[in-house]
Amino acid sequence: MVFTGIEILFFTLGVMVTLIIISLIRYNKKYKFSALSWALLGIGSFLLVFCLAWSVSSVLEGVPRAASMGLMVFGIPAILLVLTGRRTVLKNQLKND
Amino acid sequence: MVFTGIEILFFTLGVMVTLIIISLIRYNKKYKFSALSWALLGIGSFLLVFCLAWSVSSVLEGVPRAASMGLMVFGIPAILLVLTGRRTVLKNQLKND
Amino acid sequence: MNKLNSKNNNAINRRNFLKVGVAGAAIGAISIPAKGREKLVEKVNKNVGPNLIKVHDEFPYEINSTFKRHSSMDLLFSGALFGTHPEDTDILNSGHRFIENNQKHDNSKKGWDQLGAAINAGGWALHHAVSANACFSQAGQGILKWEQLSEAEGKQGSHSSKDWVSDEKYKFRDKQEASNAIKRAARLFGADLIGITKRDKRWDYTDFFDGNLMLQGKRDEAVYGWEKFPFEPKSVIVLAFEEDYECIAAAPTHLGGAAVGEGYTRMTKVAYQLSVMLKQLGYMAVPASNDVGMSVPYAIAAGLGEGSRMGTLVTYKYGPRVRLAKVYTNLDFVEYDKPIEFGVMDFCKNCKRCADACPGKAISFDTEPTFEPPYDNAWYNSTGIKKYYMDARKCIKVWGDFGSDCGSCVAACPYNKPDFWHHRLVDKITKLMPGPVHDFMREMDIAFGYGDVDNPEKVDKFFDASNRSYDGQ
Amino acid sequence: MNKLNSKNNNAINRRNFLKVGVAGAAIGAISIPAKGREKLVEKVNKNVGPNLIKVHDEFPYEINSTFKRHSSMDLLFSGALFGTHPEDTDILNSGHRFIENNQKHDNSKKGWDQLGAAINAGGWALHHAVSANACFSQAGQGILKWEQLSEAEGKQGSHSSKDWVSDEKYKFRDKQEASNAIKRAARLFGADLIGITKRDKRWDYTDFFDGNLMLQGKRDEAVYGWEKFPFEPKSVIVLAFEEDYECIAAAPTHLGGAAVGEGYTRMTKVAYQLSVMLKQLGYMAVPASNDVGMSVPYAIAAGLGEGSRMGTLVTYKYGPRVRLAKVYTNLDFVEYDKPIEFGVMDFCKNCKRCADACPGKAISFDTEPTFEPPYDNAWYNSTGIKKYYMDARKCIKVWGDFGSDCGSCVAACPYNKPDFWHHRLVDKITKLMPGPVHDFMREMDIAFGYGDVDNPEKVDKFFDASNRSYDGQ
Repeated sequence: MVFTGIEILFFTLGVMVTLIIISLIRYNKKYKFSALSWALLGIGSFLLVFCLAWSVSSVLEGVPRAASMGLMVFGIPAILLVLTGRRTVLKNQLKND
Repeated sequence: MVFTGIEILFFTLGVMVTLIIISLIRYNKKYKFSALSWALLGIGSFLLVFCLAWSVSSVLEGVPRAASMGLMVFGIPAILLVLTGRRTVLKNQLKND
Repeated sequence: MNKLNSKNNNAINRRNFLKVGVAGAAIGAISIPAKGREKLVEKVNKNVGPNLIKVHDEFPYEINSTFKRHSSMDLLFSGALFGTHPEDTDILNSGHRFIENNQKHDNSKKGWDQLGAAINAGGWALHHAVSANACFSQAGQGILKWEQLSEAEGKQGSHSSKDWVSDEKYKFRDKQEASNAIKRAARLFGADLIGITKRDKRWDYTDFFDGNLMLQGKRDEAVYGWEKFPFEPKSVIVLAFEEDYECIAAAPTHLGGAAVGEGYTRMTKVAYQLSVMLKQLGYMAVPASNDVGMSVPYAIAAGLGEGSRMGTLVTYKYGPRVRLAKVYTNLDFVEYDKPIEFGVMDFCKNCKRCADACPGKAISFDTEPTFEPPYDNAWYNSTGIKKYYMDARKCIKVWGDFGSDCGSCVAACPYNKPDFWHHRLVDKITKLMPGPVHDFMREMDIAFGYGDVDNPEKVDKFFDASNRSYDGQ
Repeated sequence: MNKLNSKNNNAINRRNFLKVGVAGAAIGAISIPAKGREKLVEKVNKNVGPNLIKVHDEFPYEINSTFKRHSSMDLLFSGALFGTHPEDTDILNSGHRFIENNQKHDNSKKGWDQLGAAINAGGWALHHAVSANACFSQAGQGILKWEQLSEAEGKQGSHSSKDWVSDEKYKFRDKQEASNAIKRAARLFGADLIGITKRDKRWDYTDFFDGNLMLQGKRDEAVYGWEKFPFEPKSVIVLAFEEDYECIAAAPTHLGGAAVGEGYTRMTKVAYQLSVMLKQLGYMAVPASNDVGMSVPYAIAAGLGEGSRMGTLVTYKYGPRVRLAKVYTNLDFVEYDKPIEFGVMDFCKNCKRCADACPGKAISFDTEPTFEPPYDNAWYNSTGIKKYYMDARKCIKVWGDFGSDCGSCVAACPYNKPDFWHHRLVDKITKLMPGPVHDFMREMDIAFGYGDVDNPEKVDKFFDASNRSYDGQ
């Protein structure tokens, strides 16, 4: 193999972080996030990326339990935060309409 | 240090690649690249990223000469390709106007 | 013997901490490989990174008036294997059972079978061949000999290993160069961590004994003091050797023992090689394994790590998964290292995973460290240092049952992790958090599946070839 | 002795090659850590990755009818140090000058000063202490002894190192398990690469000699044959040990010699440990360094790498920067490895950097390998194998001048790189490209600053502590 697992992981993380930041900026233009939305979506996205990073690293070090726990502990709150964030955005949107 | 040099490098590469691809897509929408422009800009961008990756890696392994040679050997053609690509795009644009 | 007196250059500052990553990334993003950039990264790391690490000028643990230097006669192994405390039949029995059971294996139990025992024997083989009882703290064993031949004597014999003291003394340009050269050589020979500290009589044994004479009952002839030591030591080079993660994870089994044995083999190997290097530079040197002095306080003094509940050294990079060796020398023109603190003893207060994991319940559950062992007849403990006292009597009993080194405490310790970014991150966060959070982190560590002991799956994992390359592809 | 007969499962296919990266990334991007995913990555790698690597069923180099097995008497060191070819005063002189100059240093020359010499001595110290002349291909030295004690004999003595053959033979479930266990143990003991191959008499020396008797002129008494070997070997476990990159980069100096010495020390250490493990499993085992048989063909047969212009093994991961040891055993219930080819011998045709770098001009500049050495009186070469023949006479002359191992060829080789992704990538690309491109790549390697020898800056780089951590932080 030319690239190690860790190298591929960090490259992927770079791609993800960039895409997430660009999406957030773009949707903010369209929907004008409130401070709450920013907080929820920002923390949620960060957790999502962290969850991926943690779980893949745990697989690479060969501790599958740490990987699945990582998915639960970081992934579930991440998804909840992002979904709640999304709802605050849409609610705000409805109000504005 | 929490993150090693290689980890930071590959994360940065991920960010760069994403930004470059998004920019290319966006400018293509605006300027409608010819096949030649695509080739020049695509190869140029790839070389640019490769140049960064190579040179930082050479610094990390402690061979500064390989780093500066990398800048010359990959960086100069990369910049030339991108600039030429840019010119073909603008020329094309002029013609279309 | 004074209270700790440490230069507190420890500004716990989360913003600073985050800066490391950001600065590193920003610098990484600049592609020009000028030397200035390297220096910059280095500078940022020096100024920001170690803020999480407290540097002490003096030995960092309190020592009170009850402190007494320890004798070789009062070491656990001395009692268990050489009968220096013949009244303590408890410990003698454990020692005998250890020797007996060490010859056995049980093919019905993973990791305790003939294969595990064979790997265990392989791990120890070189140590036993060249320094036999050094592991039991016997001084001057095999190639760990005290002899300091002169150049003339050395060249007369067929000492192709150049184990003599050169007439010409090499002059280092400055102390830093001397330390760098010694450390780089030790790294080449296979030491994973290296620190250098002043010789400190507090950590040296008051006297030594000849195990064979002791076993023959010639107690008076057996004991000897520092007058036999060939020179006045000025510095002690402390070496730490990483033990195999997967072996230790399989503790307690013969595989855990194999990692320990391999550690002892390396200790002997590298300490000997480094002593030859120093002798060839014209300085006297005595390589030491568990003998001559206590390795843990020396390692703490040399900046290799902190003490811990289980009594072992906990290093920054490998946690407690290390073994220690020393080289005593009369070279004193070296830059000494300083003790460091990065949160271990603090974390130990709440964690207690080693104490939970110990099959012999030998490790204290007390929250705070003490100056005295909290149990009786503990002649094998050096007292008067504020630390957690482990009951070696219970520990050796388990070794007797197993016929192998146990290592469960090391396997259970949350500081024992492979070298991955997420563990490095958690270690940093640990240091930043107050006590109650440590409780939570301990529970998370368990929930995430780290540090469970006596788990036969870990034996399979050790042998599993699927994520390993033996031909380098 | 037949022509190479290789299963060509080598479809050089760039698209496939790129797939590895893409598949890896795609799989990496899926975060669920199910076991199936690991297996998938493994499968993708197995099916796609090694397409750049040709696997042979037989020994991959042509052997013609002039091939003859080699005798220990006809090894360069035997002539240079023990006078097995007393008529060859050239080589005897070089040997004597080597021994003489090995005691010297020159404080005016970086890397050749007392510090370098001391580190060199440290590197070799353990090898010399426990296996003295094994580096000069003397068999049965010190702990590399041929003795196979029975369990009863072993337990009678004070053989705490368990260096006896167990009465109980451990039964492995299958051959793959046996190979995995042996390789994992060897890795634990410190071998970097491990391959297992059938014992092949072609690579074993026809006879051996006792160096001391030879030096006393008792030629007839000194020589002995395989009748003294304690068992009929069935398998040979080949071990490769990485040498320190920065030491070798500083070649030729005492630091280069130190890396070699450290390599020999590890060879002895690990081969001995592995032999004890095999004995404890109930099998006979003899650990060997340069002795008993030729290491390079055995390593090629065991799939550890290819031959090269300079005559050393070139491995996939470390290039030529390795040393080799062997363990002979009568265990044959193991999965054997197969020879691999990844483009080295092909690249060697054009590269010739080792030949350029050699201070003694001992390395051939011929484009194609030959069956015979292209120079006279080369009793030290085994002939009849299609390879590049190095003129050991010129090589040892340089060693005599230096009083140390040279290593310039290894330092100059483009396959000698630290383990970074861009070198791994270049290696892959090298294999994909035809000859003329290799010329260009060689020039680029020079232009990029790799592999220059006799450069005092590399000595500073070795000692430079600024990018190194000795305390694990």
